[in-house]
Amino acid sequence: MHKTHYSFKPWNVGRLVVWGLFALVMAVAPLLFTSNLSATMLSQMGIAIIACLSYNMLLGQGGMLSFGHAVYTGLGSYVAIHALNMLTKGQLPIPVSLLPIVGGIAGMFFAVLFGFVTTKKAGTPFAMITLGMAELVFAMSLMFSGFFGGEAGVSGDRVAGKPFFGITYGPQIQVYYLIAVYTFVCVAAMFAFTRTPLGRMLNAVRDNAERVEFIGYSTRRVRYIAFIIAGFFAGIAGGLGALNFEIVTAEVVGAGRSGGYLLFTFLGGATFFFGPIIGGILMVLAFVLLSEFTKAWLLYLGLVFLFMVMYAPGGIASLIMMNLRVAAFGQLRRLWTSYLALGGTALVLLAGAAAMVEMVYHLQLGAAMGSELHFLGATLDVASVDSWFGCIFVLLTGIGLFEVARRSFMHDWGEAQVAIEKEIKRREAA
Amino acid sequence: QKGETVKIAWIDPLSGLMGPVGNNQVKSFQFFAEKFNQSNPAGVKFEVIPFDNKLSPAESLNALKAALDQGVRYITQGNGSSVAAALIDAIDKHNARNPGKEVIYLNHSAVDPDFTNSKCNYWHFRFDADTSMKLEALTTYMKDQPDIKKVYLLNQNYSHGQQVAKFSKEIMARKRPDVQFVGEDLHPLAQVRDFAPYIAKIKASGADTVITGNWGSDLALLIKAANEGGYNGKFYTYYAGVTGTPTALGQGGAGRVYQVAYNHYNMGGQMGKWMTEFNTKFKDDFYTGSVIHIYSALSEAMAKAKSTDPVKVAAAMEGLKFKSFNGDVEMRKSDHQLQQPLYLSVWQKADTKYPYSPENTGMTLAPVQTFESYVSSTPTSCQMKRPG
Amino acid sequence: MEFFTISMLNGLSYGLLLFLLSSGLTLIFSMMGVLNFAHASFYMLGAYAGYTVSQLVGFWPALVLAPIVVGVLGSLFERLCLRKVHKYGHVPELLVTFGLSFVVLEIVQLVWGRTAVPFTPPPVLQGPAFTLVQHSVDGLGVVWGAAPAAMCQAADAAVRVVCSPFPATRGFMMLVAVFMLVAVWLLLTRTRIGLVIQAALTHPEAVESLGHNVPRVFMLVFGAGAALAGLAGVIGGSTFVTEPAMAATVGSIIFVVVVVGGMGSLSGAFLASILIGVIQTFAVAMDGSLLGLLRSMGMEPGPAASSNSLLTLTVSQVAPILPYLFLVLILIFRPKGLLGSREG
Amino acid sequence: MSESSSTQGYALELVDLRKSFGKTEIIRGAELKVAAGERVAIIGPNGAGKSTLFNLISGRFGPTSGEIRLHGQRIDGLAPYEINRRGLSRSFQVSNLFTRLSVFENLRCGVLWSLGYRYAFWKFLADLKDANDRAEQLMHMLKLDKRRDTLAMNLTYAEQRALEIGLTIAGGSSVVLLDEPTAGMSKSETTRFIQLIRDVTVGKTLLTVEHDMGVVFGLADKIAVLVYGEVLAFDTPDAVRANPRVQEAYLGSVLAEQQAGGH
Amino acid sequence: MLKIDNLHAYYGKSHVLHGVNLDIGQGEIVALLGRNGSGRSTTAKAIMGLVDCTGQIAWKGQDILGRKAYEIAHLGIGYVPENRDIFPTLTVHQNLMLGQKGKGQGSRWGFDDMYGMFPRLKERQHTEAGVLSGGEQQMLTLCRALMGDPDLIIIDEPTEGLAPKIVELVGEYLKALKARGISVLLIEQKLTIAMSISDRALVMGHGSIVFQGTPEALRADAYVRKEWLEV
Ligand SMILES: Nc1ncnc2c1ncn2[C@@H]1O[C@H](COP(=O)(O)OP(=O)(O)OP(=O)(O)O)[C@@H](O)[C@H]1O
Ligand SMILES: Nc1ncnc2c1ncn2[C@@H]1O[C@H](COP(=O)(O)OP(=O)(O)OP(=O)(O)O)[C@@H](O)[C@H]1O
Ligand SMILES: [Mg+2]
Ligand SMILES: [Mg+2]
Repeated sequence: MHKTHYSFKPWNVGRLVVWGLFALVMAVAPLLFTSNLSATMLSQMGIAIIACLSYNMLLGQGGMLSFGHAVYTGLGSYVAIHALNMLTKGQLPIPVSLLPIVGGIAGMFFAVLFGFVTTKKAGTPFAMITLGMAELVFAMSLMFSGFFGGEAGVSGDRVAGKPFFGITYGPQIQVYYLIAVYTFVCVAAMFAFTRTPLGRMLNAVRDNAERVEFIGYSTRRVRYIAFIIAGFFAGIAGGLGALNFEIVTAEVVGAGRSGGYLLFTFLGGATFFFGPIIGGILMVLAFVLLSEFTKAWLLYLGLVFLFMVMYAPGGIASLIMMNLRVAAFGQLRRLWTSYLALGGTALVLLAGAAAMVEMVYHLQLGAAMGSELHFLGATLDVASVDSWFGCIFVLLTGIGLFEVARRSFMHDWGEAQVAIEKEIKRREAA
Repeated sequence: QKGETVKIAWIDPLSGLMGPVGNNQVKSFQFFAEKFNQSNPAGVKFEVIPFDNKLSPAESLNALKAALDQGVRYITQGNGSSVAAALIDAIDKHNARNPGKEVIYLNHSAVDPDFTNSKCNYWHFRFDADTSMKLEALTTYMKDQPDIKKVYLLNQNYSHGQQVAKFSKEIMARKRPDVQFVGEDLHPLAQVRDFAPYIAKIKASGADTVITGNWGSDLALLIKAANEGGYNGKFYTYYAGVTGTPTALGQGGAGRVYQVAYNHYNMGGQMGKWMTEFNTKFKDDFYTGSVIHIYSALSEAMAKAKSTDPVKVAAAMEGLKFKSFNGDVEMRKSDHQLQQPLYLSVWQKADTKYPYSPENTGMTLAPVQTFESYVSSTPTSCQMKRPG
Repeated sequence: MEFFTISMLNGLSYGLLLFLLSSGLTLIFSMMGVLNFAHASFYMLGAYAGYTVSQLVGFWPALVLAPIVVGVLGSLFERLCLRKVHKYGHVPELLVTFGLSFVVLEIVQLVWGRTAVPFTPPPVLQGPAFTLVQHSVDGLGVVWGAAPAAMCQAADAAVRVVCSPFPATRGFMMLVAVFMLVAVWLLLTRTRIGLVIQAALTHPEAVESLGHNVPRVFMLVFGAGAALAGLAGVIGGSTFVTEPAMAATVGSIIFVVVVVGGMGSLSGAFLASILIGVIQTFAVAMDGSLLGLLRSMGMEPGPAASSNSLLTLTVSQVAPILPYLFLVLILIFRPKGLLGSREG
Repeated sequence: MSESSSTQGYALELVDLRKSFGKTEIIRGAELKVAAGERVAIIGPNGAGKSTLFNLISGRFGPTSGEIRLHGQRIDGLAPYEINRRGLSRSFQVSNLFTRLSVFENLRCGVLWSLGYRYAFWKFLADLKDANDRAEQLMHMLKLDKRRDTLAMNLTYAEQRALEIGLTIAGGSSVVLLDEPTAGMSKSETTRFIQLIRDVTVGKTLLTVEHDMGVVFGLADKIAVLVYGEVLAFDTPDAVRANPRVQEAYLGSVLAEQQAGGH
Repeated sequence: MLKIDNLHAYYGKSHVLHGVNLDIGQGEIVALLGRNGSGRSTTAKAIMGLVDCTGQIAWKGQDILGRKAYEIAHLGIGYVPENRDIFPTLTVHQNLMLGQKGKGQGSRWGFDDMYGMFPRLKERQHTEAGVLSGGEQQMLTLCRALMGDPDLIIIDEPTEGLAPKIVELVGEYLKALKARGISVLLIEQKLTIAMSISDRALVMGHGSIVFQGTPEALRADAYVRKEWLEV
C-alpha cells in the first residue's frame, strides 16, 4: 500500500499561523507607526502588494514579461475615480467601500480588450507589444483630457455617500483598514489561484508552452484568462490607489510605474508566491523614504539592482527560502557566526562606500551650503583630506575584511549544503 | 511671532527630467531664506525643508504627509500643473478635515490659469504670472509690431501648451484681428527628437512669428532646428532662461527669441547684486524671482497678522500690497493671483549694457519692454469660498 | 515640391539617425539575444565622452576615441556583470542592464553636472551642406553650401523664392549611418562571429569544444555594440543637445526600430528606421483628423463631436507616437517583424 | 456523416497525406490504416519523415494535402490541443517536460483536461480527488514514487524518458504515438522500458517510431516501413523482415547479426 | 597519444569519477562501454575541460588538465557530445563552418568530404539544422567535429537514433578514420557495433574502469558483461 501524498489541507495549522500573523501585522501596524506619513505609506504598501502580486501572476507564474502592467492598475484608478465622482453626485448607488471592485472590473475589462492581442504572443514579442501598448495608453492620457483629466488629472472626494457605522473614510486610518481588508482578501485569493487547475497550467505554460498544447490545453487561452485575472487584481489595486490619493493623474499609466512593478517584483522574488509582497513593501520604502534620506537614491537603487540580479537572481524571497532550508536541516547553527562576520564587515564596507558617495554628491549639490555634512552621526567635511582618507580607509578595510568573511562563509555554506544533500539522500534511501 | 521659525516644505523634483530646474530652485529658496533671515518685517526665521517629488503627484502627496508630520504649515511648489492640482486638492481636504492644522500652499511657478479661475482655492496663492497674463503682456508688444502678420502656434500637447495656444488665439483676435494664424501644432511632451519636420511645415505656412510655450529640450531643439533649417521668423517663448536652455540655445537664435516673464537677467539694482552673489556662490543662475515675492509676502503678512498661524496669515495675505524687485505688486483678493509687472526680453549677445550672461554662454536676455501690472492683469471667474 | 523634397530629406536623415542609434542595439540583440536597456546610456556616455575628449584634442579625434572608450566600458560591463547573469536567462540580463542605466545616469550627472553641456559640431559641419532654392519661375535648384543672400531674395515681388538649407550635421550623420550599416553588415556576413554567438547562445559548451573562445567573442560583440552607441552619441550629442535626459528620450524608440525591423535583422532595422523616419516626418505635415474625414465624406457629426478629443485629434499630433502604433500592429500581424526570420 | 460509416473500425487513417517544407516534399502521399487496439511500429531510414508524420498527426504542423482521420473523424489542420481532446496524444523524441514542476505536478497537469477541469480557477487542485488519484497511480506505474517531489529537470535521463511517456498517456487518450521512446537507453533499461510501455498502453492503439529492432519486434503487432515519405510496407513483423525491399532500404546486415545474437 | 591517470571529476559537490586510468594510442579505436550513468560521458567532458576535475590528462605528452575547452580543441581533440548539440538556428552548412578552425586551410577534411560521406547532408545543406531528423543531426555532429581536423576524436554515442544501415555505415567511417591515423574514443551503448570495430574495449562502472582488453576478451568474460553491462 503506498502512501497517499496529496493530503493537502488548505487550512492546516502552519498555514493558519502564517495567515493569522499576516492579518495581525496588518491590523497592528498603524498602531505602531502613527504618523501621517506612515499611515499613508502603509496604505500604499497594501496597494503595492496587490499590484506586484498581480504582476507576478504574469511574470513569475506565467513567464510573461510585461512592460505595461501600469495600464491596468492605472485605468482601474481612472474608472474608480470617475465612479467616485458619480457617487458623490448621487448617480451611482454603491458605497465607497466597493469602489475598488469597480476599479477591478475596469482593469479586467481593459485586460479583456488589450489582452486579446497581447496574449497571442509569448516571450519577447509579448514583452514588446506590452511596451508599445503602454506607450500608446500613456500618450493618449495626455491627449484625451475628457477621460484622463489632462495634466491635472481627475480628483475626487472619498468622503461621499452615507457614513457606514460612522466610517466616512475621511481619516487616513479608516482608508488604511479598508485597504488592509482588501489586501488580505486579494492576497488570499491570489494565493488560492496558484492552487487551482488554471494556476498550475499557467506554470506549465511558463515552463514549456509547446507541450501544453499536446495535453489538451490552448496556451493562448491559458495566458489570456490569467491575464484577465491579473488585470482584475491590478484594477483593484488601482481603485484602492484612487481612494487613497483622491486624485488620479497620467503618471499612474506611465512607463515608470510599469517598470517599478517589474523591478520590485523581481527584487522581491518572482519565483515564490510571497516574493512580490516583499517587493511591494520595498517599492514604497524606496520611492517614499529613500529619496528623503539621500540625494544619491537613484544610484543606490541602480547598484542594488545590479548586485541583486548578479548575486541573488531569485530575489530576496529565494534568499529567505535558502536559509529556511538550511535552518530546516538544522545547519543554521554552523552558519550564524559567519553570518555575523559577513554582516559586520558588509556594514563597514557599506558605510565606507556610502560615505564616499554622499561626499561626492554633497560636493556637487550642497557644497555651497557649507562643506560639512552629517552621515550616520559622523560629521564629514568634503573640503578636508582627512575625511576622504578616513572614508577610503574604512572602505578598504571593509573590502578586505568582507572578502575574508565571504570566503569563510562560502566554505561553511558549501559544507552545510553538502550535509543537506547527504541528509536528503539518506532520507530518500530510508 | 518675532524669532519664531517658519518651516516651509519645498516639494519639487530633485531627480529626473526636471531635476536640474528643481535643484536650482531649492538653492534659490535656501539662498533667500538666509537673506530674509537677516532682516524681515515680521522678524521670523525661515527654514526650507526640501522634498524630492520626482515630478509625481502621488509622491508629492507623500511628501505633503511627511511635511505635516514635521509640523510644517507652509508648502511651496511650482513645477508641473499636475502636481499643483494634486496639492491644491489635497491641502483643501486636509484643511477641511483637520481644523486647527491648516496649511497654506504657496505656488511659485505653476501657471495654469484654472488655479485662479474655475479651480481657485482659498489656501492657494500664486506668485508667478499665469499663462493668460503673460500672453496679455506679450500681445501688447506684438500688436505694435507691424511685421507680424502670420503667426504659427507650436506647443506641447498638455494643459500648459494647450492653454498657450488657446489664449494666443483669443487675445490676438481681440487686439490684432488682422493677424492670421497660419498653423497650429501640438506635439507630445519631451517625445520629439527631431523638429526639422515642424520647421519645414512652419516655413511652408509662411509664418513670420511662432508662439510657443515649450520648455527644456523641446524649446532648445526647436530653435536649433529653426537655425539649421534656415527659418528666420521670431519666437515668442516663456522659458528661454531656465536651467539648461541657455546652454542649449547657445549663439543661435540671437535677436529672434523673446521671453515673457516677471523678471529677466539684467534687472540691476539690488536684484542684480543678488544674482551675481548667487552666481558666485552656486555657479548657477537665479531666475525664479517668485521666491523673493514669497518671502516678502509671508513676512509682510505675518507682521500684519502678528502671528505665523496660517489661518491668520492667509487672511492677511489677501489683498496684500507690497514692494518687490519688480515694483509694486498686489496679491489680488478675488483669486489670490499676484498682480505684478512683466517684462519682455530678447536673447542676444551680452554687452556692457546688459552684461549678465546665464550659464556663461556669452549671451543674455536683454529687456525690450516693461508692462505695468494693469497691462497684464486679466479678469477672473473665481468665486472664492472663504472658510467660516 | 520643395516642401516634399526637404521633408523627404528630413525623413531620410531622421530615419538614418534612428538607425545610427539602434544599430548597436540590433547587433547586440541579434547576436546575443540581450535586450540591452542600457543602450541609450551608452549613447549618452558617448556624447559626454565625446564632449570631454573634443575639449582636449578636438572633435575629429573624439569621433574615434570616444566610441573606443565607450566600447571598452561596454566590454567591461559584459565581463563583470552581464556574463554572471547570462546563465539565468533573458529577464535577469535585461534587469541588469536596467540597473546599469540608473547607475550610468547618476555617474554622468556626478561627473558632468545635471545640465546640458555646450557640445557643438566643428566649424566644418556648422552651416548648410547644400541649399535647395525653390524659385517660382526657375523651378528647383541646388546650391552647395549656403546660398548667397541675393539668391534667396527675389527682386521682383511677384516671384517667390524659398531657400531651404540642409544642415551639414545631418549630412554627416547620414554618412556615418551608412558607414555603420556597411560595417555591421560586414561583421555579420564576412566573419563567423555571428554564427559563433548564435550557436553559443544555446550550446556554449559545444561551441567551445569546437575551438572557439566564446567568452571573448561575447565580450567583443557587446563592446562593439556599445562602441556603436558611443559613436552615435558623439554625433547625436553634438547635433542635438548633450544633457542627462538624452538617454531617456531615445530609450524606447530604438526598441521600436529593432522590433519592427525584425528581431535581429540588420536590414530589417535599417528598413524600419527609414520607414519610421519618413512616415513620422510626413505625418507631422498632415493636419487631417477623423472629424475632417467625416466632414469630407459629407457627414456633419454635430456640435458635440467638434469638442470630442478623439475626433479632433490631428495626424500631426499623433505623429510622434505613430512608431508605437506601428510596433503594436506589426507584432500582431507580422510578429517576425518586417524582415525578421524568427519570433522572439 | 456518410463518410464515417465506411471508415469505421479504424482508430487512425492517413489518406494520401502530403507535406512539403518549402520546395522539398517530405511526406509524399502516405497511406496507413491502423485498427483500434493495434500496436504499430514505424521504421525507416533517417530523415524518411517518421517524426514529421507524427507531427502531422498530432497537429504540430498542418499537412499540405491529404486527410487524417481519428476514429473516422477528420483531424487534419486542427490545433494540437483540439486533436488531443479527441483522444490522441504523443511523446517527443527529445524529452519535452515541464522542467520546473515536480514529477507529480507534471502528471497531474497531464490528467486535468481529460477529467474535465479545463480552465477552472474556482476549484482547488488538492480537492480534485480523481485527478490526484490518477496522478499517483501513474507515478506508481512509472516507478517514480520516490521522485514524487523532484523537479523534472533534476531527473536522470531514463527517469525523464519515463515521465515523458507518463505525461503522454496521462490524459487517457485512446491513440498514443511514441517517438523513439527508448533512444539513449542501455539494453537492460530498454527491456524494462518495453515492459512499462506494454503495461501502460493496454487496450490502446499505439504507434511508435523506433530504430532498435529489438524494441520493434518486441512491441509491435504490425510494422509500417516509411521510406522517403511513403509507406513502403505495412505488415506483420515477420513479413516485413522477409521483405527484400525493406532489407535493402533499411535493415542492412546488422539485423541479421542481431537475430543471430538471439533477439 | 592520450594518457589519463587517476582522474577524479565533480559536478559541484558530487563526485562522479573515482580515479580513471586510460590511454589511447595513435590510430587506435578504443570503445568505452558501461551502463547509463556509469560516467562515460563525464570522462569525455573531463578530457575536453568541461567539468571540474583533478588528476592527470596528458595529450601528446603535454598536460592539458585545467585548460579551457577551446584550447584543448586547438590542440587537436575533437568532441561529439552525446545529446547532439547541433546549433538549431544555423543551417547545416553553417554548422559545419563552425567546426572549422581558422579558415580551414590545411585541414584533411573539407565540405566535400563530408557531403560525400553523408549525401543526405548535402541535400539538406541550406536547411536549419533544428528541423533535421534525429539521425541527420547525428551525422551532422560527427562531420562538424571532423571539420576541425582532430587527431583524436571522442564520440559519445554516435549511433543513437540511427537506422541500422547507417549504424553500419558509421562503423565503416570510423574504420576509415583509423586508417588515416586518427584515434577514436568511442563511447557506445550498442555492443554489437562497438565490439566489431574497436581495437580495445574498456568497461566503466561507478566512475572507474573495471575492465580493459580486446573485444574478444570481453566477449569471453561473461562476468564483466553480466555485472557491468547488462541487466
Ligand atoms: N520544419 C521543417 N522544415 C524543413 N525541413 C524539415 C522540417 N521538419 C523536418 N524536415 C525535414 O524532413 C525530413 C524528415 O524528418 P523527420 O524528422 O520526420 O525524419 P525521421 O524519419 O524522424 O528521421 P529520424 O529517424 O532520423 O529521426 C528531414 O530531412 C528533415 O530535415
Ligand atoms: N550536470 C550534471 N550534474 C550533476 N550530476 C551529473 C551531471 N551530469 C551527469 N551527472 C551524474 O554523473 C553520473 C555519470 O554521468 P554520465 O553522463 O557520465 O554517465 P554515462 O555513463 O555517460 O551515462 P549515459 O548512458 O546516461 O550517457 C551520473 O550519475 C549522473 O547522474
Ligand atoms: Mg525522428
Ligand atoms: Mg553518456
